[in-house]
Amino acid sequence: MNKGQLILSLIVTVLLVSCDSGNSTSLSAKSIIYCSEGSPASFNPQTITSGTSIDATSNQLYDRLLSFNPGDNDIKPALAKSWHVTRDGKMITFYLRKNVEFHQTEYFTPTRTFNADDVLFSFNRILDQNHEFNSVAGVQYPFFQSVNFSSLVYEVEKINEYTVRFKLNHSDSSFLSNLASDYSVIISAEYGKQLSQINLHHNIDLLPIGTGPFKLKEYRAGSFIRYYPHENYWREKVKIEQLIFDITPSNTSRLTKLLTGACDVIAYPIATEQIQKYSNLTLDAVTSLNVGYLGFNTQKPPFDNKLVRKAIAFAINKKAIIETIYAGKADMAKSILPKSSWAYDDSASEQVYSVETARILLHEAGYPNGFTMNIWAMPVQRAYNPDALTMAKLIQADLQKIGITVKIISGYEWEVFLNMVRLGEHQSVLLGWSADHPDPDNFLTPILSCDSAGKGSNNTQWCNKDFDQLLKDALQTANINQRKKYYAQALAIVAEEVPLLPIAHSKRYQARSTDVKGKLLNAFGGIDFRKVSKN
Amino acid sequence: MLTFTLRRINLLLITIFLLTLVSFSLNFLFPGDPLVNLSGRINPTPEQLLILSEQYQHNANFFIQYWTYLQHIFKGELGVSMASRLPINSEIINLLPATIELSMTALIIAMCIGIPIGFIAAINHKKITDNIILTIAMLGYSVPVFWLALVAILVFSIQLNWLPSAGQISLLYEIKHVTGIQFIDILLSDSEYKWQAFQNASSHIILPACVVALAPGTLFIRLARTAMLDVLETGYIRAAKAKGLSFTQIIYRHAIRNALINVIRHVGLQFANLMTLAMVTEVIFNWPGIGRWLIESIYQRDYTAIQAGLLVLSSFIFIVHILTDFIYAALNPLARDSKHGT
Amino acid sequence: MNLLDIRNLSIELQTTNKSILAVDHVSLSMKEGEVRGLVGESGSGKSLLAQAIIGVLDERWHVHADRFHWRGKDLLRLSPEERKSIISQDVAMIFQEPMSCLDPTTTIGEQLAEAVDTEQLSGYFWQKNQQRKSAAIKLLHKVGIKHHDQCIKSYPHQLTEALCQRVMIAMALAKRPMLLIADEPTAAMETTNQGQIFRLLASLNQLKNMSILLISHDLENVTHWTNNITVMYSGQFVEAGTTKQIFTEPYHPYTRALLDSSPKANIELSAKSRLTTLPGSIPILQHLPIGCRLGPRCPRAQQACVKAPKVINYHGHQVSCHFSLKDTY
Amino acid sequence: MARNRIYQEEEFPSPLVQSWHYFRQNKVVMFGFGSFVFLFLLAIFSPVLTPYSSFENNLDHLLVPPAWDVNGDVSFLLGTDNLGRDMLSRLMHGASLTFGLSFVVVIISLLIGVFIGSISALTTGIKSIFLNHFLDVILSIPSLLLAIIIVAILGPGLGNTLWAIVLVLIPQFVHITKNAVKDEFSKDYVLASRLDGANSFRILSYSIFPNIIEKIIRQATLAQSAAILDIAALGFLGLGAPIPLPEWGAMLSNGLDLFYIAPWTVYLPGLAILFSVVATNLVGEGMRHALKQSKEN
Repeated sequence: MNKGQLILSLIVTVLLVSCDSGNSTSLSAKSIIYCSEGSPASFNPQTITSGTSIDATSNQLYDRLLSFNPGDNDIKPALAKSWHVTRDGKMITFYLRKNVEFHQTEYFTPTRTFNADDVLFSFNRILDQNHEFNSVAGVQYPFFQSVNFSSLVYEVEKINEYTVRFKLNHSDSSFLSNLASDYSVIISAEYGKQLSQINLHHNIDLLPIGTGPFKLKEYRAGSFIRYYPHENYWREKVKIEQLIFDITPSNTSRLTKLLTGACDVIAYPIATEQIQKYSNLTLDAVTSLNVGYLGFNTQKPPFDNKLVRKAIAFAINKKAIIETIYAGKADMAKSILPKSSWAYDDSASEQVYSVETARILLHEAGYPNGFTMNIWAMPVQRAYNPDALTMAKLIQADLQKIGITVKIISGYEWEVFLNMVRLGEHQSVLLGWSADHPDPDNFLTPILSCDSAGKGSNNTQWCNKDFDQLLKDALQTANINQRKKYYAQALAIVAEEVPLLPIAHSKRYQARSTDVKGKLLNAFGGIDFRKVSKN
Repeated sequence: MLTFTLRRINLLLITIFLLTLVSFSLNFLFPGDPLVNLSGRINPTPEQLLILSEQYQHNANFFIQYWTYLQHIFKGELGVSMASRLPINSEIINLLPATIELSMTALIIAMCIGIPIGFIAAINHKKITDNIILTIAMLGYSVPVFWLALVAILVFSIQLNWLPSAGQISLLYEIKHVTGIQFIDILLSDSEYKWQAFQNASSHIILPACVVALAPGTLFIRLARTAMLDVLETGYIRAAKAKGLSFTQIIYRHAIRNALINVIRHVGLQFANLMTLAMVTEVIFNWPGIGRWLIESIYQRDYTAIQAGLLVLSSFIFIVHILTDFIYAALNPLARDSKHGT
Repeated sequence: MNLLDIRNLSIELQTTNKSILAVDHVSLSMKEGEVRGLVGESGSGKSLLAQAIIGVLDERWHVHADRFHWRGKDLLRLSPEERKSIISQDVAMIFQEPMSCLDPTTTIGEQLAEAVDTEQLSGYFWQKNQQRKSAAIKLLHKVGIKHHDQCIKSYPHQLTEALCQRVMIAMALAKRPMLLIADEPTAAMETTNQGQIFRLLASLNQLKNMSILLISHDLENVTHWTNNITVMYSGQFVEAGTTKQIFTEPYHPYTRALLDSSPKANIELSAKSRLTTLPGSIPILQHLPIGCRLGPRCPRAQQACVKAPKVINYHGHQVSCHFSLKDTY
Repeated sequence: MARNRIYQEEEFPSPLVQSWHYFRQNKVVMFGFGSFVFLFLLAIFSPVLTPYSSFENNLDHLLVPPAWDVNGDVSFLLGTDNLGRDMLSRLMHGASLTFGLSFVVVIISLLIGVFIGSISALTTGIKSIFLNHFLDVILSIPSLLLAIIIVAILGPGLGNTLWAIVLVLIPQFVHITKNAVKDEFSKDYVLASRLDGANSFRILSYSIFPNIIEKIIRQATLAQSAAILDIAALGFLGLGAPIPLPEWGAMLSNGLDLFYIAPWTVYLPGLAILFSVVATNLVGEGMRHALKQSKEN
């Protein structure tokens, strides 16, 4: 009877499950599963800004010419052995490392090692509008656009096989930091040539080839990424045999997976106090330069009116938000810049919470009876905003007091969300910014400059010429005190115009099983699995 | 049997026709421009729209549009997903097998456990066993499935640490995607960890499948109980008793078969219910199936995906429906010959 | 010796709040080779009585009897299992609607083969299937079905009602029973088929000396085929005697009324006159009158009828009535 | 001749009263019925009864566990959620959203469904074939999926969810009414009144509806338990009630992130849903049983 067979096979299955042999532990001992919070939009950090994509790609697949020293955030050599900056700051020469191998994968086999051609290819793709890879599949370079890279760099010149020179139009004090940031990765010119021959240009961002410690084995959209170690990596060899990104957008699922051992490391854990109670788990925290803010779409009414924005700024109880959302562990943001930035200005006046002032301002703005607005709450956890939805609910309750009805919009997938916000679908949005390098310019330029409005990371669509000019001036001087002054002025404009309301600066958290050894989090940019190991 | 088959195939065709009609009309019902929805892009270029308009005969009359839509469907072109920018048919081919795997396992669990329990309840009619079984059944189909899933995870994954809480298989195992049905793929693969992978996949399916199976299982208990009670009251059971067959003989030879046939008639209807549960369960258990994908598509307002998902899922349910009809007919001589299908 | 001897058998229906005496102290006896008719209106408890004899009532029904002897053995002293095995060995029953008494999902052949007694077969187990099959075919021949091949492969719904009844009889014959209980075997049949079935039963009685208890609501029809008749009304025993006694000299007013209501039996009936009938109808189980249940309808009822009458035996002609018609003849 | 009444006087109560008589006998069913009435009253009067506002954030009392916990606070009997809102008040308010609205939904779909169903039972030919197939198709689509599609068309939100569920439930009522009416129509008493010259409408309203009303009520209880589960499921998936509303499913999904710190935010709404569905099912079950019994006798 076939029912009997069914029952029998079920029993066999159950038996098989129960007598789990020890062999699988050896497999898990050689692998790291990282539960990430979202899918990468692209495998090339040049083309993205989202931290999720950076986490998944930048440090794993690629190297940059320069890197940051983990201790003091100084710039140190990476693919460039050394470099030289002319006195006027307009010419920078990089001397490249030899015998650096690119990934060998199912889709590409390199015939030569890394050289100046790769550097030229990587940067000309961004700089040269007519480069064949410039607008493959409609990509943009939001980070580079936001720092105005193409108007800064006049030319990238190949001196010899292992020497390149960047010629700048004007000096820029954040230039080296930008090259050390997660976005300025080096991709393979040879791979580009191969793709252009078979006319599959768009694969350059989907099937990545880099020099980094891992290479892509398999990616299933929305599900997982599997990396294998790069056998011929130029630095210290990787100690694990597999690195898997398990894409788990749900906060609870990530924690559950950590607790059940399905993940070794998870991004942005919830219930952090709870995690500390488990002896086999550790909670890592790293001070990260970031800001979480409520951005207004200054192109859409009623937020084209400065007074409305100000009214809302007064109406929001930031202290309650810090207590509720960050469990009191974050700094309340006075301005965009966090305390740890050298340009931080303590003397700036603090935004006070005053429902009365808010009402008056709203009255002045011509909305005595309030209005209806939407808040787009980011769907993922980030250090600067661990729970945007709840934050939106708090703001909803706050604004109710001054007669504003808030609709909360959430549920979009992260990349779609960013895309929609970039297109200006929102009226206001809860977002934030994590610095890619310690230079204060990396805060102000990407999120508020005219150049990044609408295409980069400036989601307020705000464009203020005076503000932009101050930022430009600050970049062209190397004098720290002078720069501080410029930034203070710029921040004063922001405080007056309120294109966004900074809310908090917080640490970045991560939880992992105690089996996992090695440093994973950097102060800047994404997670790094290069040195990780497991017992 | 031939007429029966023809009738069923006829029914299937009509239903699929109606389904495509419903799905096609969604084009006009969904918010936004149908062409933009089809393009799979949030802001498609005018050239792309022009090409699409050409492809789907967008300026022609309703019938021609529908005809082109049908042609596209039969070519397997279901459009491009707005969220992932991948062609939807390839996504569905990737995801549907996982859903089939989960729902079929759940169906088997529900039937293998629910039906015998229902029979036991019927045999012990109006005794304590019957009452206990009925109470459990009542609770079983009242539990909201998402809550049950959460509690199951908390108990079996977190506290007891018996079973994994998410996914189809531990990602440690690298199994090549061939059929999409994990167990078959594992058997086809040549990984050295094949058997560990098999065990791992089995342990992963138990919890979600049981969660999905609970409500249909309890319904099967009730169906089987009623069917068995009805059968036990029939003349042929009395005749069999008069023949001198023992109680167990009667149950095994006559009662079970007849009661089972009546239960199987309802399996098709239950399957739609089961799929609903599977959709929600997939979300909670991170099961890489079509239900989770469909719900995420709604978050993304990915209308093309919703449309295609609806079409594929309902056709699948209907095909299962028809298949159970065939099984019913194969088991029941009465249904085979009747001129008018049930 | 009596084949079957039952004294004062009662059947009670247990419902949630009360119990209903559906069959009230009925006695019945059968001799070997006898064909006895059990007659009464629908709902008079004939089928219940038959099912109680064969032991197929479910647990809602409670059966008591003062005496229940089968071929001299007191069945009441045996355990239910032993009783069941004896009864099922020697007694067979065919039911009212043959179609519904055959498993619709099993072929006739299988059901017949199942009824064949294992003890009648010799040989090894692999031969048994074949033997069962040939036994089944023989049984079909016995009941006059010649095209056994087709019949064996058929499902019940593919056969006619009369054929099904033959199959039922064949099945009943499989055990070679001493007693065959036929519960309205021709209930829903054409007259021609009815005749066939009755003739088949009669020939079985003559050739195999098989006793038959023929249950029917049609007194007049039964008289052609039976030696003796027992009449029941509303779960109570009314009258028993030879067919001739019952037909010509009924002692009980009810039997009289039954005969009077039949035009054939009532030979003196003048043309175009009314048939005599009893007023009212058979009471429903929930509201049974006390004492003689015919009381409210009986033309001869008197005060004494509120007590149940005793059975009086006049040379084998038993009647249960306070005011029997014996003296009127 | 004056006849004595020999049988006890038979009192034949109307079918509904008779069913109620049988219904009342089962204690478990009566418990379910009591709970049902309780929920119904709660749904109506919850705005008056709630001890706190179910929207107001109380940031001084975040995640207070239920009163029986060591850290619990008696003034928040069932604890508070991550915004300091009283769980008890929210659950009570949720009763009028999840349970109360499901009731409204069922009533609306019942009226529409019975209307269409009785009309379609009277039609024959190609129209009825088309309708049959169309119903089959709709019934073969899982109700939640269908509701999801309709929500996708109308856009998320509580009102749209309700319309979606109404639309999903209608075919079930149409189906059951149509079959019941057709069954009744083939019975002899209908033929008799037809021979008396009654028209179809009259037969429907005077002869058929009183006889099928119980079937429809039973279907309504089934539909209501399905509606509760669907409203909650859509709320859980974030497609139903908008954010501050304490719909039970939405509350549950809100509690999801607090699963490990504040499990009561997940348990309590789940139990509330379970309780209301069990109560509804018990009522339906009792009704089915009562119907069966009154038919048997």
